[in-house]
Amino acid sequence: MHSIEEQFEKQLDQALESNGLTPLPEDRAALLKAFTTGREQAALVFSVAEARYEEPDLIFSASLS
Amino acid sequence: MSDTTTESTDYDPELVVTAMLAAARLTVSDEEKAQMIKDFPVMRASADELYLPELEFYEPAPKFNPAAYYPA
Amino acid sequence: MTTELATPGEESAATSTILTIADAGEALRSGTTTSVELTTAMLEKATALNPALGAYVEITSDLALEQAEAADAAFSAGSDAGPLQGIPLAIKDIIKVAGVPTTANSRILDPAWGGEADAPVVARLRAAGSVFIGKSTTSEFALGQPDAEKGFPVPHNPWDVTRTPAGSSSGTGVATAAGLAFGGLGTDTGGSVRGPATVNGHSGLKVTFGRVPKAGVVPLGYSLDSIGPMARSAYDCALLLQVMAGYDAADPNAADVPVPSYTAALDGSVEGVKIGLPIPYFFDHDQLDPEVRDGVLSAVQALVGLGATSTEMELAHADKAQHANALILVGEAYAYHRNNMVQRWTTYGKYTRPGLVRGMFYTAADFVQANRFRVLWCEQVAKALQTYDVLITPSAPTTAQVAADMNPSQRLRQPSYTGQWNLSGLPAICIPTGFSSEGLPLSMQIIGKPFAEATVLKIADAYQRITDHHLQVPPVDALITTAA
Amino acid sequence: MTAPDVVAPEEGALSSALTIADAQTALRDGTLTATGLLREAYATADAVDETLGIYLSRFDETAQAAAAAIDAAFAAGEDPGLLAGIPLGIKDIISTTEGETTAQSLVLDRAWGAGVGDAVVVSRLRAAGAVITGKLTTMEYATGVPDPTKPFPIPRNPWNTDYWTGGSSSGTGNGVAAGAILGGLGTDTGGSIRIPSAFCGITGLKATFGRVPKSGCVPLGYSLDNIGPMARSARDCAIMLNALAGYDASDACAVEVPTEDYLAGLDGDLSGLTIGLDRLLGKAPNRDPAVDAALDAVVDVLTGLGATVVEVELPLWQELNAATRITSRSEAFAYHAPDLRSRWGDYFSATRTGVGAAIAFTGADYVQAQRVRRVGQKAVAALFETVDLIITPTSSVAGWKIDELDSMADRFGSMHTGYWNALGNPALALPMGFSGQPRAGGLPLSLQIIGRPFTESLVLRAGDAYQRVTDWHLLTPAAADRSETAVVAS
Repeated sequence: MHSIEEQFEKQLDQALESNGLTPLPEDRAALLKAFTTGREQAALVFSVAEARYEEPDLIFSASLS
Repeated sequence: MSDTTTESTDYDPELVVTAMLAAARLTVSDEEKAQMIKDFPVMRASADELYLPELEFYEPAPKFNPAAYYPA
Repeated sequence: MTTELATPGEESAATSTILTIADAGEALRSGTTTSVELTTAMLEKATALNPALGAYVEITSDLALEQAEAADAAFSAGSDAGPLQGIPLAIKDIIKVAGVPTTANSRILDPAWGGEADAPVVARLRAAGSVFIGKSTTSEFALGQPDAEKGFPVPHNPWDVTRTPAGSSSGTGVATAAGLAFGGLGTDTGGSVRGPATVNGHSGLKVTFGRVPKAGVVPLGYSLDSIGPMARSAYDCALLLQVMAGYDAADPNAADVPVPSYTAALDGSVEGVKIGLPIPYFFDHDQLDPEVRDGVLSAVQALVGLGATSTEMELAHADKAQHANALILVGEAYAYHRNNMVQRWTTYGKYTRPGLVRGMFYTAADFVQANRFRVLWCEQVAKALQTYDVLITPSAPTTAQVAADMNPSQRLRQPSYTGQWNLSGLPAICIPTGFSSEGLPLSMQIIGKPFAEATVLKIADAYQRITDHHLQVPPVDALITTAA
Repeated sequence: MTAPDVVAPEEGALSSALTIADAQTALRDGTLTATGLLREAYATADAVDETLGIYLSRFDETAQAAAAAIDAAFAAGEDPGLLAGIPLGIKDIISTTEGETTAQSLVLDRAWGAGVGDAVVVSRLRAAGAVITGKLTTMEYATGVPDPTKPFPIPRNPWNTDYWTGGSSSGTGNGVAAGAILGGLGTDTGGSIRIPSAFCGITGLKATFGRVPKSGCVPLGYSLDNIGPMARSARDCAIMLNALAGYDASDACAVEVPTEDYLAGLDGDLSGLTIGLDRLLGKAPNRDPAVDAALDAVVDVLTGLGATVVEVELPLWQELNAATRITSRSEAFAYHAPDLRSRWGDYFSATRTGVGAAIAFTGADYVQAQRVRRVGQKAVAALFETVDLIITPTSSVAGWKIDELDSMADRFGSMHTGYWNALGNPALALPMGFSGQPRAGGLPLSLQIIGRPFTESLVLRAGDAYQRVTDWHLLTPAAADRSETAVVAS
């Protein structure tokens, strides 16, 4: 079973590829750290029970001024 | 164009879809995954084509209103 | 489950020839029929035809008869709440009706969802004295095709039961076309009011974003959803919209814009109306059925004959606008469904899952970028609508497809003419323009400026005063399976 | 590191700061001329810019011409505006007609700024008589940290030049602290006005989202960005806000809420106000104990001014901070995607890896972050039913050493500012003491005051009231000592 870090590395590599990004080797550590933190932040916002039936805060208006 | 054409891509859709499903913690059937692998390049292309140069200084349409929920 | 009911054929002649809300209103006030009589006939027909047509998740007979009796009592007491009093309607089963469970055609939705009270739009219909025949079938959570294995009635096109009734407001469309209600509510996020109107041969209006409050409605696309009237005629849609429209604080997206008198605007005249026909993509796509295109062009000629002018023009990036709408839709939908998709994947229908999961495959930046593109599209259409009063396009590239041939991946690769107007939040009505050589309904779409529902309805009504495609009724009696 | 004795410094040597309010008076009673004031400002810059990294470009000629015109107007008995003759700097992601706008990046097309000319906020400052002295350092595209491999200055903290100014309005922070300018514009998407104000010991205001038009500014987070004033004092920020605030159709996010005279409310009286304090203990990976000592002193001062201070706990602290990060990274990636793909290496390391990390987020994650923002908005609005203002430390640490910045340690967790970008409330950062001794390597500490949307007057009143009875905002680092050549009045 891959460790969590290895899984994140694989996900990072695929995400970089499908988004057309080619980072420098020196950026890898920082990117992986930020990517992992990002995944945790995404899980965190989905843990908010009160958001279950809440609307997003960005409102679209059809009559653009 | 039928739903089985696979687009040429500079990435491997199978690896990308597998990684994304794992990241999203989703377990899907084999044929569902197979269809996702065929569909991903079409989705990726339809997203990429929205990055039009003339949009460089466009703001997104939906707006944030900080004063909502405060008595006027 | 069918109960011993008199076969609908024996219903009184009066009720079977009343087709529209306007006609029913007259009949109710002239005493030639009562709401109870209309309602009973429709309840029987709906029950008898549900196995074949699958219009309703639940037929609310007791509630309907109670409302019908109240309406008749009000009439006899001389109190008239307006054109919808006593009118049987279908309510899409993602909209909350007090005392009636909402399923969203899914085994996922928490039965406690929606609380106790009516959704504001339903409360308005109730206060106007209308009758609720039942909760009509919908695509699961308003997305994708039905999965029979989930045990809900499967909606079928009453013109050809092997054909799709489209979605996601399938049940309301089927009920309206087959006469199992005089019309009702649908929701439209990428074409879900207009699709069923197109293939079932009736009128369906997607309103301006914010025109009708969408509190109490299970969301699909937060910045795209709209609740719209579905009925045989544009005039009937105007009668419904008059009650539905208007600000409600419960919906943060509701627009505080005054509501005009829609029926007053339906003067039958299109004198001087300027129509724009965006040719690229909408009229020249290789997957566009020529019969559909010709149906639209002849309808436009009819309007020109009434004094309108039509000009060919173009809207750049129309295909991208459709893709941007789909991208925003699934991003917003997946946020709502993400926890359930992770924990209860197979509880969703097999055709719902592939559509919903796409929200996970696009990146957040793609979602933001689609909303930047959205401004470019809105600016372009707004500019065009300074020159033209309305745009007219085909409602869809083809007539009703054979249901068995359809799959979610097709939608990614086919042209579509409805999402562009959710992306820009504009009012758009689809009305019948005739029938194809295979006897399937043809349709056209009229798009107007924000909050210009009156203009869109006026042009549709003017066309329907000189044609009767919207009054054709599919031959459904043969589909009734007498009680086992 | 023992907790310092938190006491106002002895009079004299340290508190020689010149505020905008002081200069306004001096320019009108003849003790100062605009030309003299500008000469003094540029003299200070000449002396310290090399070490501090304040400017990216200077507009000496146009500034001197503007100052001369102001002096002529005064001489003719006119009053050319509430900021007449005041030397102000502009963060270099906001466009001006003079010079180039670089966003401190090799990537930004220099033609963009030329095409825009003056951003709305810049033309408003000019109309109020301000003298625009030049473009101030920022983080690249207002995000990340300095990158020594790129041809741009490293902004250093004037109180201790081993330390970073904080960002991203870095040059505005150390420029005001060192006295090279009397005030300036910063931008704030996750704290970029309030953090450099905190680390450099000055006052900075992130107003309500939509209060100050942000057209003519390179975007970072579309639904988070704010342009705002940075100066010595809350009063000075109020003077600048009077010129900056107000709707403009060129900014789709600007709101049509009437503005007010933000000076009128600064009466020093906080009686009857209830202020909720959240010490944010345990929220940061590390905490400087001097912060808690300073907060205790703040409570005493505010109580002395008539306010009632109660302890509160801000709702959804981690979740709203996550929502801000997801939102700003995703919105920035949409803007930068084409350039990140084609010229990744041209970006600063921290900018590209920070913005590039947005690929971790799906569209649904972004939408969910907006749903959490609304839940937070409702919860904080409910909290504001019980209090009139909220105060917290601006940061749990007094800053970082420049050479500690390379690793992507989670600095965001130590800075308590991004929460308020998710919600859009107005938030003022002002000095509340020191960690260590001023001018002996010690670093400023900062208090954050937050109000309900569009209550900038109340927030500024509290800040000004505090600053009437304390001197922290008037302390100046050695860099600010007037060089001998400066002539006060000519």
